[in-house]
Amino acid sequence: MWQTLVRWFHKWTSPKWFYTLSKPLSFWLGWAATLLLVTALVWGLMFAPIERLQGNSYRIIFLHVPAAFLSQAIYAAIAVMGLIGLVWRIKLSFYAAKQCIPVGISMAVLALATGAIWGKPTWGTWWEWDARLTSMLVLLLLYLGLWALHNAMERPESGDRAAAILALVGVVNLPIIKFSVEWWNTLHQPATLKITEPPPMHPMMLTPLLLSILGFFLATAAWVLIRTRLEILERERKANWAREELNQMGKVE
Amino acid sequence: MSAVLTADRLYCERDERVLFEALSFQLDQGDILHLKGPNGSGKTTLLRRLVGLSHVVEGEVRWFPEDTETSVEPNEKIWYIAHRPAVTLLQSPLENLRYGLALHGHQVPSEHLWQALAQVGLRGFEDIPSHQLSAGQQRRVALARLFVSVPAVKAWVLDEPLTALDVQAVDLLKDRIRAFASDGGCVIMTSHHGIEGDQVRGLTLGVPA
Amino acid sequence: MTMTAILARVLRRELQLAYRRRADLVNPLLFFLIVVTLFPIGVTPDLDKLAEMAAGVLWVAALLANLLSLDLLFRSDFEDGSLEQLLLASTPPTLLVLCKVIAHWLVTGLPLTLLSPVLSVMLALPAGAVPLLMLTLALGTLTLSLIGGVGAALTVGLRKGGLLLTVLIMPMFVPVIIFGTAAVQAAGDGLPWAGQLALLAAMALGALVLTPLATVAALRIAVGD
Amino acid sequence: MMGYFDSLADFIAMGGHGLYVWLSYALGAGVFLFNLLSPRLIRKRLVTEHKRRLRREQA
Repeated sequence: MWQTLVRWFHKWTSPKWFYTLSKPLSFWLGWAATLLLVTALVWGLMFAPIERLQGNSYRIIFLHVPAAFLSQAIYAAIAVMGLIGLVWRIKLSFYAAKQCIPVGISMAVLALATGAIWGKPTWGTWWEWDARLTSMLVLLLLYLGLWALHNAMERPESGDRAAAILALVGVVNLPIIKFSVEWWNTLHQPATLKITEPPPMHPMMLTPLLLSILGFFLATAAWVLIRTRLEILERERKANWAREELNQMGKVE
Repeated sequence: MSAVLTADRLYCERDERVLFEALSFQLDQGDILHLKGPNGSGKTTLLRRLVGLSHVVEGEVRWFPEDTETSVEPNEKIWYIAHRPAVTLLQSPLENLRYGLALHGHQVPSEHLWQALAQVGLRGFEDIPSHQLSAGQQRRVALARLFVSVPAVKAWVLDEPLTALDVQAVDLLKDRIRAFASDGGCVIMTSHHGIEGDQVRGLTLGVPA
Repeated sequence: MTMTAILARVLRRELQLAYRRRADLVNPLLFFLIVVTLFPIGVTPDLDKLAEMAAGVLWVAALLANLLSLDLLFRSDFEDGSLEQLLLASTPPTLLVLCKVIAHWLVTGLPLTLLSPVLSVMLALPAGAVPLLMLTLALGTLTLSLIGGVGAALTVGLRKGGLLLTVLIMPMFVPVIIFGTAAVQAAGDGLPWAGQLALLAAMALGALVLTPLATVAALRIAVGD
Repeated sequence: MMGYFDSLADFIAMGGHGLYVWLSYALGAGVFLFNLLSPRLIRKRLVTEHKRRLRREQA
């Protein structure tokens, strides 16, 4: 039993196997995500009741909260995968970590932008130094640093390891940053209206929100799988199977 | 004579080119391994893998395999003199030498240091800033470490130690290397010069397959 | 040689080198002075308003000055090959690196701290806050040097590492700057500041323990290429 | 027919908050589009690079 499990794990960490096995997985994940997101967003936009204090602008929540949640989760995932890569020298883990970065950046940008847009009708200004927005901004900067470091390194293998170390330092720092920014925020503006903490949510609002979070999560998984597959092809391009795959892809186009 | 180093199935590729593969060898006390090969054949990379600096080489390296107590790269027993000589230009040869030894935990009486510097031909240059020295003299500052006798050190890994030296200095260093090996040390070196002696074994990289 | 003796030797070498490069060391101090001078010119010469910003301005300027000097932390050792020898030493490299970072603090963070009272007068910081400004700057710049050391190690092999270093490390300085300025401001307003100071000290301690590991790992990457 | 809203116009207007809501959703669509399209671009680049390498090998 244990043996089979270990063998199964090793298969998955081999780039070739991952490449083959992840293909149907990303396909189904993608469709499940689409289904969930269409349901969640149509529900959220059209069928969820209006929020008493913020009016219809609260409907931004169905994008804002999932994006914010995912951007933090992806950063944590990058750090974990970096650690796995550094400790067990699993290349695949580095590949996936690298390809998580652009997806994470897109989520952080979405969270920041929707937060700012939501701020306009709620606070009357596009930008408020609100604790959540500020720490999201810092998170975006951390992401951009990771990406810049990857691009600056000449050898991709060094980029992998360097970015893993940076992500680990960042992930240790992230709670401290969040705590400090929250503390700073309460010090400076005690009475802002918190945007993402409405009073206990109506089930008609909560359900689409949860569905949307799940949808974002599955979509992210699908995107990361697809991108990781391409990263594998690029890095393993000298292996025969990857050459063959690239040949095939060239013929199709 | 006990084994100092075993290298097992080393493999290295760079820029889509295999530099060496399935490279295995064992070195014992008293051996001198002379690594040969054209520029870019991976000699420096191999040395750096042996001392544990490079991670572009796959395969297994074990130092002192019979000694169960030592770690993977027992730094206290190995001296590595790289192509970049690790000579800090703002420090005098004496300060450089003392610092290099201190990093390995050795404190050597000053007169030994002066002696070693004199042996490599730096008499009179001991306490001027190293940036006033010529390139050859700077290399000698790095090599002076080899002329300080420290019994704890069992292996030397030398990257092109003979370049930029004059004929006299080359002979002196060759003698020193042979003497170290005869005392039970082990030397791995790259060099475009040859080194002669019964203990010398050659290994050529980059031979077209 | 005992461990302490080795570490003392390394520290001594670093300070000696810093002394011989003393012209480089003046630059961060000059930078600090200039940034602080530019603020009243750019914002307002009104002393009441300046007093309100003083803590923040001094902290941001000190942070930037510190960042400016970080790029040099490992660069010359990397270029002449000393860094390889450091990683191959039989003394744990984490301790050696810690010595280097502490030396860096002694020649940048500490002088910045000592210079800060003069500049705080120019910005009309309440006199009562000055001792705390110095204390927090001393602790804060140490943390900055420790965290910045990781960044310096990550970028040491790159030709244009300086700017990248700033991008990588700046976000991590956020907590230090928040609690540093808050403590000074609180002291200026006559409010309790012990909590902020304790947090700063905790961060310095945490960085002291954790960052050398990351720094050495990063240096191994730079050297291993 | 329009769920919570009375008419399509109501739905678009979002009680005066239409600009903000639709701007957000447009951005959301943009982010999804980016994530869907950028792998295509990477794929295209990989294939081009591969073909170039093949040409070089044959030369």
